[in-house]
Parts: sequence; C-alpha cells; structure tokens
Amino acid sequence: MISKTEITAKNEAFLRRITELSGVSITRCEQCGICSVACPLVSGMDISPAEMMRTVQLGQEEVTSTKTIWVCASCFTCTVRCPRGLDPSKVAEALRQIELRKAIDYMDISTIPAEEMRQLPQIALVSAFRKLTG
Amino acid sequence: MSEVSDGENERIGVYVCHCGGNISEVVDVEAVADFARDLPGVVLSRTNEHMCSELGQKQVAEDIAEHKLDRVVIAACSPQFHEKTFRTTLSKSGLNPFLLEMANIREQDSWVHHDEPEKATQKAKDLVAAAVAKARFDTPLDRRSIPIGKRVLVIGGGIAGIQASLNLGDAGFKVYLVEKEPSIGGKMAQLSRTFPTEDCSACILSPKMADVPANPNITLFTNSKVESVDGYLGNFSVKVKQKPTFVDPVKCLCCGACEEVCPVTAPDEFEAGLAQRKAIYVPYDFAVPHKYLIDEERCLRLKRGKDVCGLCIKACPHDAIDFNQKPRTQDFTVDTVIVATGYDTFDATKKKTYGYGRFENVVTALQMERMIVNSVQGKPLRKMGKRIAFVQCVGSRDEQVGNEYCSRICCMYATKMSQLLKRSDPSRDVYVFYTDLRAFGKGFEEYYKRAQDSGVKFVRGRPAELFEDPETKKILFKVEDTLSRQVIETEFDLVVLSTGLVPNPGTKPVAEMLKLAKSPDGFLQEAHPKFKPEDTLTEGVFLAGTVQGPKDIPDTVGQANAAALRAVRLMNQESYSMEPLMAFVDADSCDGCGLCVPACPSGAITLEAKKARINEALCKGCGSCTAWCPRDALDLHCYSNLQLAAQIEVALATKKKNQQRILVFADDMTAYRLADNVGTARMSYSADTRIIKIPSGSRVTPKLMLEAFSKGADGIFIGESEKKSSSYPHSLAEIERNVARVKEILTEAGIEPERIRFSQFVTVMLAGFVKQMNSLADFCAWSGSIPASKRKVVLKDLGEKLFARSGKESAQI
Amino acid sequence: MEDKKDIMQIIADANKSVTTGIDSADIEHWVQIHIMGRAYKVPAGLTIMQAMEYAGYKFITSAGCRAGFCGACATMYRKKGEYQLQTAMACQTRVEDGMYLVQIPFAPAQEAKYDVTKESYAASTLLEHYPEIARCVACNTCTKACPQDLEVMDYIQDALRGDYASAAERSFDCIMCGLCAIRCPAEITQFNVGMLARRMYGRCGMAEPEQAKKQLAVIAEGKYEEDFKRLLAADLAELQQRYAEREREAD
Amino acid sequence: MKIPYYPGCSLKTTGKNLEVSAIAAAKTLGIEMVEIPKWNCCGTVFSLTEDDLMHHVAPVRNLLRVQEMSGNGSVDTPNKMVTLCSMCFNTMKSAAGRVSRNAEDLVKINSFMNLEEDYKGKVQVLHLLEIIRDMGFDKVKEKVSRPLNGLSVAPYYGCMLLRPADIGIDDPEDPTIGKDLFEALGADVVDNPYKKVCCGAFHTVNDKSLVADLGYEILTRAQKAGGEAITTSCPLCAFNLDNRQKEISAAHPEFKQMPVFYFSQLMALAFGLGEEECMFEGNYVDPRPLLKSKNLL
Repeated sequence: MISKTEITAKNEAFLRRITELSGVSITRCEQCGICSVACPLVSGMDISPAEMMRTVQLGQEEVTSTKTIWVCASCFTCTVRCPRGLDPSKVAEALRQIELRKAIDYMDISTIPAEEMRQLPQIALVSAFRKLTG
Repeated sequence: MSEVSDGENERIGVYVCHCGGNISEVVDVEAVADFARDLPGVVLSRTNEHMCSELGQKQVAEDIAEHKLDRVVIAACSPQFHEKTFRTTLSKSGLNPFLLEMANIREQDSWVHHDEPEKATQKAKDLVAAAVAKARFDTPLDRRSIPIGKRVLVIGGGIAGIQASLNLGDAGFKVYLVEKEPSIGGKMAQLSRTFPTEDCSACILSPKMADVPANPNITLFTNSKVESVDGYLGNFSVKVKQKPTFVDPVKCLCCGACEEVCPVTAPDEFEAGLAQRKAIYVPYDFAVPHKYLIDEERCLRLKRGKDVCGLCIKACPHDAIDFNQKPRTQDFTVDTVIVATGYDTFDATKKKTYGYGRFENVVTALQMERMIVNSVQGKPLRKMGKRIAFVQCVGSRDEQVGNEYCSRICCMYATKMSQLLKRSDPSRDVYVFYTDLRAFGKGFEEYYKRAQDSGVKFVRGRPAELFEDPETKKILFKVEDTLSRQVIETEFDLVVLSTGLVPNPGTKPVAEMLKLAKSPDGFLQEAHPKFKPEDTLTEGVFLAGTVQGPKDIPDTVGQANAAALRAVRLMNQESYSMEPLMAFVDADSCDGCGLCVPACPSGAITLEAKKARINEALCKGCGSCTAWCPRDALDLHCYSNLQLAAQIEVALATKKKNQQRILVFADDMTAYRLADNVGTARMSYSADTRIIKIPSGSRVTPKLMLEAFSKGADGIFIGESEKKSSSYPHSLAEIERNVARVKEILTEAGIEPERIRFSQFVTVMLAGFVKQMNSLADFCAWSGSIPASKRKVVLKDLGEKLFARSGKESAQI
Repeated sequence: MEDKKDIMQIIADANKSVTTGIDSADIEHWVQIHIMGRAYKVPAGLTIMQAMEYAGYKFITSAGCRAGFCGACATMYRKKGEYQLQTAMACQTRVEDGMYLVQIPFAPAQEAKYDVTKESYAASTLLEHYPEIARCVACNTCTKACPQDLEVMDYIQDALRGDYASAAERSFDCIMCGLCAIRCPAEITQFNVGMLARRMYGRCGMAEPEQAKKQLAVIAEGKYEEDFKRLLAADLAELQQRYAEREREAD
Repeated sequence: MKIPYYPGCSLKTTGKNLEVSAIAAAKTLGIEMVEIPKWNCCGTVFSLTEDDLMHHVAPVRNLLRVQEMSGNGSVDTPNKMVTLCSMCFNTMKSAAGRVSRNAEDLVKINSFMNLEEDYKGKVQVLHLLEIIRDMGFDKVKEKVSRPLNGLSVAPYYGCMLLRPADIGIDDPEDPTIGKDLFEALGADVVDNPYKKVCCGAFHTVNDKSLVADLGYEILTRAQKAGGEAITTSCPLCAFNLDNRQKEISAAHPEFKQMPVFYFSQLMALAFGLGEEECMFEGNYVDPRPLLKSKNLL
C-alpha cells in the first residue's frame, strides 16, 4: 500500500531541530546514495542512511523509531565519502539524542551477561552506554 | 585633470526632495533645507516635491545660471537611481558633472527609520551636511582616454582559441595564437562524436584547424609558452618562448622513416595513454602543423648526449633532423588579450576509492572516447567486455576532492558514449550510475530519451568504492538505487569514470601575469556573470571557453565568438574612455618610499624619479594604496582624503551628549546597494548609523578610522563585497590588515576593539545587514561612551604606530 | 467581597515567617533561612540541624551521630545570591542568612548482591556489579558534592579501570551519605562502588595486618570466653550501668 | 623525548599488552611516555551534537592535566600528548579541536570545571604512530634486531585512526602508515581491502553477531590477500577481531582463526624485546605458534 504523508510546519520544525542539533545542512543532501553503500552496517538497517537523510529532509519524525539510527556506529565512513561534505553520522547521533533525551534507553545495561562483562574492554561499555543510553 | 579644490569660496546649491511623501512623511524636509542653508559654502537651499522630475531638474539648471552655483547637492533617493540624471543636468548647464553630490535620505533614512521621525530628520541633516562637506572638495574631472590599436594575443589553441583567432583574423585584426602543445586542436580533437548531433568530432574540427595557418592575419606559435605579459590595454608587451622540435618543418615531408627506426616508445598522449608512440612522432593524423617532432624528455640523444643513437638522422632521406635547434623567443606588442587556456580532465587517481590506476578495468571517459574512435576504425585499443558501467560525477560535485561544481558535460558525454556502445553491440549491458541527469542544452533531453530507447540503463545512485576481483579482474561495487531504495550489488567488465573538468594548470601563470582573479571553483572569474561573461576585471583581457568554467562545445564556440567581439569593440575605437575614479599622487608630499608599489594589485603604481606615478590605464580606483602611504601623498579622485575627512567630521559634529554615532563605510558595489535594499524592504536598524559611500572598504585608511574615533565616532563598520563577487578581490585582505592595526591602537588606548567591525556582504543579505548594524550599535550602547581622554590618545604618534613596521619593509624594497 | 478578603488574609498569614522558641530579645543576631521553601528566623551561629530543631522540626530519622561521622543528615542548600547547589552534613554546617535548604532523608540506591569471598579480584568485577560506572562523564559533580572532600570522580575512574588500591584509598573516608549519587548525572551510586572496591581491596589487595593476625590468634585461644559468658548472663540493669560507665574517647 | 601519555581505561586491563609493548617499543626509539597524573576516562566516543558540552568535559579535563605537565617541566614536549588507543586518540583530538576552534565552548567548559587553572586550548593530541612516522621509519629500521622476515601482516586501521579526515592520522581512503611501519620491521605487508572497514565497535556489547559478521569479512579478506596475521591499534578493534573469533568460528565452521597483533607488539618483537614486553599471552588467539613457525620466537 502506498502510504500518504503530509508535510506541515511540524515537519519543518523537526528538520530545523535536527539541523541545529547535528550542525549538518541536511537540506543539501542530494540523494546520491553514496553513504548507503559506504556504510559497513547498512545490511543491519531498516532504512538506508540516504533514506534517513531524506526522511529528515521531509521532517518525518517517524525516523526516530527506525533501527538505523541505533545501528549506526559512528564509523564516519559516510563522513569521508559524502560528496556534499555532509555528515550523516552526526544526523544519526542527533536522532539518537532526541530519543535518549526523553530518557528512552535503547539498551538495558543490567542485562549484559556476567560472562560478557568479565571480558569486554571498558571502551566497549563506555561507548555503548554513551551511544545507547540517555 | 585639475587640482583638488581648496574647499573654500564655493557656491553650493542644496535641494531636498519630498519624493512625493516618501521622504517628507518621515523627515521634516523644510527643517533639513533650513539647516543646510547655514552650512559653509551653501548659497541656496530648496525643497522640491520631485527633484527627478522635469521641473526639479529645470530648477537646478535655472539656479546654476542665475545663482552661479558651482556645486550641487541633491538630498533624495539613492544615487544608484538618479545620480546619472543629475550629472546630465549639470553637464547640460555647463557644470562639470563630477561637481554633484547626493545625500541618500530615502533608502538610507526615511525608509529605515520610519518609526523615529526625529532621529530620521537629524540623520538627514547629517547626511546633507556630509554631502555638502564633500562637495566643497569636489573637483571637475574628465573621463580618461587611452589609445588602442588592432593587435590581439590569443593564448590557447583549442577550439575556443581557434574560433576566436579565426574570427579576429577574418575581421582583419592581427592575431598571435600561442599553443603549448605541438598541435592546435585541444581536447576536442580527441573526442569520438559530439553530442547530441553525433557529428564526428575530428571531422568537424580538422577543417577549422587547417584554416588557422592558412589565415594571413594569424601568426601561430605551437610548442610555445607565453613567458611574460606586461602593460595594459592598448599596450601589452608579450614574450613568447617556442620550444625546438628538432625537425626542420620545411624539409620534413612526413615520410615516417624516422619513426620506424626510433627505438624509444612513450605513452601516446593523444590516445590517452592507451597506446604507444615513438620519441620522434607526429601528434596525430590531422595535427596542425602536421610535422614530426622529437620529444625532448624521451629522446636518448637529447637526454644522454650527441654520441648516442642518432638513428633518425641516418634514416631521414631529407636531412630534416636538426639536433642543434634552440628555443626561440619572440617579442611583440598587442592591444588586447584573449585567454583560452581551456581545462584539464580531473585526475581520477585522486579519487582513491575508485581504484583508477590500480584496477586495469577502470578507465576514464577520455580513454573511452579514444577506445570508441579506434574501434570504429577497426583497431580497438583494448577489450571492452559485455558489461560496461559509467560512474558519473567523478571529480565533480564532490567536496571530498575539493570540487564543488558541476562539470556540465559529463552527463551528456556519458549519454552519448553509452548509446554509441549499446548501438554498436546491442548484446552489451551498459549502465550509467548518476545522481542527477542534467540534460540542459538544446536537443539534450531528446538525446537522453534516445539513449533510454537504445537500452542503456540509467540508475540513480553512485558507488562509494570499487573493488577488483583478484582473479577475474572484474569490477565489483554496491550502489543504492535511490529511487527504489534497494542496494544493488553488481559486477562489470569495464567501469568508465566520467571525470569532470578542472582548471588547466597552465592557466595559473597566465592568470598571474595578467592579474586575473579566480572564482571559487578555481576557473577564471568573469567581470560580471550575466552581462560581462567574457570580460575580466583587467581591462582588455577576455576569456573564451572552459578557462572560465566547464562548458560544452557550442557554448565554448559561442563564448569565443563573443570574446572576439568584445575585443573588437575596444580595438575598433581609436581610444578608450574610462571613469575618472582613480588614484593620484601629490608629488610634493611623496618621498618615494615605494610602499605603495607592491600594494597595488593592478601594478598601476611605479616609481619614477623617486616619486610614485599612477598609470591611469591600469588603476581601477579601489583606493587601497592610500592606506600604505605614510605621508598621505596618495589620494583618490571622487573619494579624496579631504573629502572623507570632511564627511566624517560633519557626520559626527551634531552628536549630542548621551548620543552615539556609528559610521558605516559601505562599498559602492555591494554594501551601499544592500543598505538601499534594506530601505526598499522597509526594514529598520539603529538610527545612530551614518553611511558613507566608498569604492571599496580598503579605501578607509587606518588614519581615517582613528580620526573618526578621535572626533566622536562610537563605532565603525566597514561593509565590503563578498570576495568572490568583488571587483576588488584583494580588498578584503587589506581591510583585515587595516582593521587589525586600528584594533591594536584602540586596545592600547583602552578602547574596546570590538567597536570596529567589518563584514562581507552580498546585496541580498538584508537581515544580515540589519543584524550587524544593530549588533554594533548595541555593543556601543552597552559599552558606554568613550572618554575624551581615550579619544585624544588614538592619534598620538600615529605615523610611528602605523608605519614603524612598514618602514622596515620599505627599506628592503 | 469581605469574605474573600478574609480568605486571602488567612492564606497570607499562613505563609508568613514563623518564629518560635526562646524570647527573641535574648538573641543578638538573627538570620532568616528557608526550610523547604518556608521562611524562618533563627539565631545566627546554629548548625543547620540545630536551626531546624529551633524552627520546630523534629528529627525522627536523618540524625545520627551529630558529629559528622555517620552521614545520616545529608543536606542540600543554596546560599543567598548564589546559583550553586551546595551539599553538606546538617550537623556540621552553620546557617547563613538567606539560605535555602532541605534535608535529604535517603539516597535511593540498590546495593549489589555479592559475596566478597567469592568475587574475582579483576577490573571487571566492579563493572559487573555496577556497570553504570562506565557512564561517568567525568563532570566532577560528585567530588564537588562530597561533604568529606573526597575525590569521588577520581575513585570512580579508578574503579572503571580496575585500580582497586587507589579506589579504596580515595574512598576510604566515605560516610555513605549519598549526596554524590543524588547529584550524579550518570546515575552512578558512587558510595556503593567505593564500598565494594574497599571490600575487595581489603580482602584481596591488602596484605593481612600483623596485629589483626595476632589478635585473631588471641581470640582463638579463648582469652575472651569468660567475658562473653558474663555479658550474656547479665540482666538489663547491669548492661545499662556498664554502658554508662564504659570508657569513652573524648568528643 | 619525554611526552605526556594518556593511557585510557582499557589499556590498564584488556589492552595491557598494547600499553606494555608500546611503552617498551617507544623507549627503544627514545620516546619516554610519562603517564598523565589523575587522568580520567575520555568518554571513548566524541559527542557529535552541537549543543552537548557535558561530554567534552572529560577529555578537556585530561587536556588540562597535560597543560599542567607542560608547565611543571615533567616533560619536554610542551602542549603535546600521546595516546595509544585509537578511540581515546579520536575523542581527545576531536575535543581538543572543538574547544580550540570555539572559544565560547572553552569558556563554558572551563567555568563548569571551575578549577584553579583554565584549559587554554593549546594541547595537541598525537598518536604514537604519528610520532614514529615523524621520526622516520628509517630510525625504526635501525633499531630492528629481529626482522620479521617471512611474516605476512595485513595492517588493519579501523575507523578512529582515519576518520573524520581532519582527525585521522593518514589518508582516510589510502592509509599507508601501517604498511610503512611493518615493512620497516621487515615483515611482508599484504593489502587488505577491508583495512578501513568498521569492526562494529560498541555493538559488541549488545549485538555480538553483527560484530562477528564484520570480523569474518575483515579477517577472511585479509587471509585471502595472503595475510597470516592482522594488526590494530585499538583495544576495541582487538577485542572484536580477536576475542570474537570464537563467535566467528561458531557461525562459520570453516573459518581459520588468525592472530591479531597490536602494532606495538610487532615493534617490540622486532626490536628484540622479551616476552614480558611483547605480552603475547594477552592475545586471545595465541600468536606464538605462528611466530615460532617463522623462527621469530
């Protein structure tokens, strides 16, 4: 089914919010798709990074409920490849922050198995908590 | 030119316009006229409903006759609308047109301060007073005149240079065409077909190439470089250096015997490196001149000494080989110059993720052009395979490689080559991976449709990285089809990189010699993007073809024709007349220190008999030299030191206690017009501002700024054109330097350095202008007034503060 | 209208400062403080705890040793004209004019379940029980909050990298008041982490002290058996008397 | 050269073999790494939102310690610091860049920290590999007493050493620093087309299989290219590529496990340092059989 969508002032406000938060001129994305195929984690995403950029351009807040924003590992491959000099990894971070600042955690730190806890380097935990908990 | 006026005994008429209420509904025009009547030098002051009307102009003419006015001040709208009108009025009345001043009390007063009529009236008085003060020092000026002949230098022998040269030669002008390669023809000679008509590129170009040496008015230098160009419009002296070919062109009959015996091979440039040639070679079949030459870099004898090799000497039946040839230098003088140095293709090895140079099955578009030509001729340069992909925007629209711009032609050449490939072998799979397919030209969209009909598949998405299968050597990549949102993973026999156009590195020295500016994309900047796309800011120098920016063949030819016409337009006059806006020297004050000489970006200042001299043909009137003169000997007509000082003084004279004044120096080209636009939009900003028009922010010397502070200015703002669209691109650096010095001195005096600011503008940054004005006014209000004690010290030992360091610099010159 | 005014008056009166206790004439200096938003005039020089009692508050909890050791009387306050939120022990801090304050009865924190005798002496043990220490942003707010002037942030950092010795030493004087945890933006319960670190360090990291070894031997020999027996047999009156007569260190 | 050294948390635990071998190898080259006193966790990832200053406090606090060291003469490289862990390097350098470019941020962070000394925004964050490159790989070659002849190494760079471009220490698309180093050590260097691909980073905490998939690609590509071992400079990459080989093997029974070295371990080995400095026992896949087969142990 083709879904219908409206574009309203609310969409504009969301775009503005993400633009401010990320510092990325999101409206400049020209949808070349390079970020999508540069991304090493794209196969685990529900929408591609380029689609994420497009959805934010259109101001559709639903993007915050995609898996994509949490799968992004901020590896910056898109950053060094974007022909427009944009930074989708910052956009993903801004979208994560929107959720995390509502005190919605993406991972439950109390469920990490003790055995894993004994092996993991601290940087794994620190970065996971930074990226996935508010 | 006459001397500067002494500013005494003038008879000035002041006219304050109602502008049908536009002004008078806010400003008390009668009060302004009354105020003006008492200003020094003013003999009459009137108001008028519409100054620009027949009646208004008639009034001025009558007053000039009756009251023997020798200066006129019109307080009305912006000078951009009616300055010309009133200058004509003055001319007709027998007054020199440059004895007119205008006070902009509409766009820069009544329209921006409509909510504060009292302040607006005060501001109008100050603006009129400033105009009167300036008028007192107005001098009668003449437009400049330069003799001009009919000789032209064309640099670059590609299609643009050829077209311009042929036009000029046919029209009877003397043309010197200089090409650095051994043949003219440029990149067009290498192309397969031209889009969208699919003419054979070589077939349509070669007759034009042949016409060049046949034209008696064209002197052709191939294998040559322009060593130097000095001078100016009507008098450019040129030095050209021609490399030796080591083959006597008269004796050589192109039999090819030498080539057969030559033991050295080298990549063939014409075949884009896909074939080999010998060290002695003819560039290509239809090269002009069509003669053998020896590649200095490759020839064993030239590299290792005269006992080596020499096989070609023995083989030549006509005794044409001459290893004793030396480089030749030619000097001549021309009146105008056309720069047609063209482009280079983007070096695909810089796009590392695409593996060009590492993967054998990744080629550039130019290589594909050659592959197509050669396979049509039945001697393919290499295997193409069945699956061929074109990857668009390689080196274009890519900030990762520093090229922001669109190269314009790649979409269409890929559309062309892809369908040529598909049509010649329909069993091939040909794909074009693109972001936007730009089919902007005449017949292009139709041509794109033809490619789609032919079965070429266009996919909207670009790969990020290409991989080579280590065994099959096929090229693998992923691409997101951004229309269907699917990631495609695919494999090709051959990938063609649609490389973009970049500035030709050979242009750089030429641009430096001719003092041509670059636009942000690195190509040369035209004088005006709409109305002077072939002109440069150097008078008499024109651009043709891709040196100015990427373009296709029809646009290149069109611009070459236009550049030729622009050159003819100048050369067909016997002399050339220029505005009087230019620097002049007070020879009595000049001590010949020479600081100003390197400061001039146009090279208009020379030292003669220990005095600075301005070359009137070269001076563009920016005024930045004035800041470099420790003795105020350098000055600028229309904006003289005396005039600016007087304007500053009176603009501050009416300031009362607890009031503040911000002086805004606005460059004529942008900031002043921007301020007008703000008025037209009826926006408003602090009424404490007083705008003073200048040709460029670099005209405001540190001394003038400091005088302003000493006389009561609370803040100074300098508005300047954005660098890329400025007539004076060097000015920003000058302003930065001047402002930095002033800031130092203010800081030493205990005055907040933030009181002086400058900004680059474009004429549409209305909100930005308002914000900047208010921000400075707020800052000054917040900081409070500057104590008189601090104001006093800013001018102390000024010469030393400003020129102590420069003095050392001058000693080195 | 008249009725309404009365109601307003009642509300206004209810919000007026309350001064209680001894005759105001006897007191030379007065300060005004705000306890949970309500203004009180209290004599200058009192501790926060004394001032609250002067104002009529009764401590049935959150008051222990009254000597700055037990950590029960955690307090937060702001001084007049300052934006900083200060933390202190109510029994140790004197009131100042214009102070706004509140008692923190308890810092909610779940103590991890562990058995020190069975835990591995590895860096990961602390993380395993308190993974949230990896959320520390090094903002140092905990250190600023600590009434004992401990380097709380630094001991959490020690804990994160598994430096038990340093964590134990830096947290040694912790009185478990919980103020660090209340202020922590990363929601770490520092005092519990410190406790675990000290326990682990004490068990696995420190050499066993000589005198403790000796004393344990003495106990094992049965030197105190008689005393214990006597105590266990004593009645309440005797125990009360013995408590009153016990040897005490000077306050 | 005496330079302030920021270890980072993991180098005291799972990445101890990186720290020990690097300090020893650096010492051989005349670089004395002086541990910064009272350093704190840098946060490991640079916060990417414009308005978030809180997460830059931690790295700036460390930079301030370096500034203090520069002032008290305990090092001879004023306002410079060295890191070993790629993540710390990236976070610290990014934060140093942000506050040096943005005076307002610096003021806010300083006033938040509210310490006696303000951070002045001048510290330059370096990775040990950069320092070695600047010294010249010839100098490295001079110190080699046990050339790694016959050992085929595939350098792996990961993300944080290369990207973003203004932070990375090498060309983000065509890094060569590892190749140059290991060639100087005498090893055979093979090119792994996946040398720049992310290892999955922190997803190792909540999505092991994702990390194992990436690790499988990275390792098998290196093997296909002829690599017998790969190298890294990051304890998280090391964990994901080394320890997670257990998970990779479970998912791909045909997968052959391969050693993952820290660059510094190979340096220490080639410099002839002992097992205590090389600390191979800290690696999950034991590299010693491979090294023995090459007569390097």
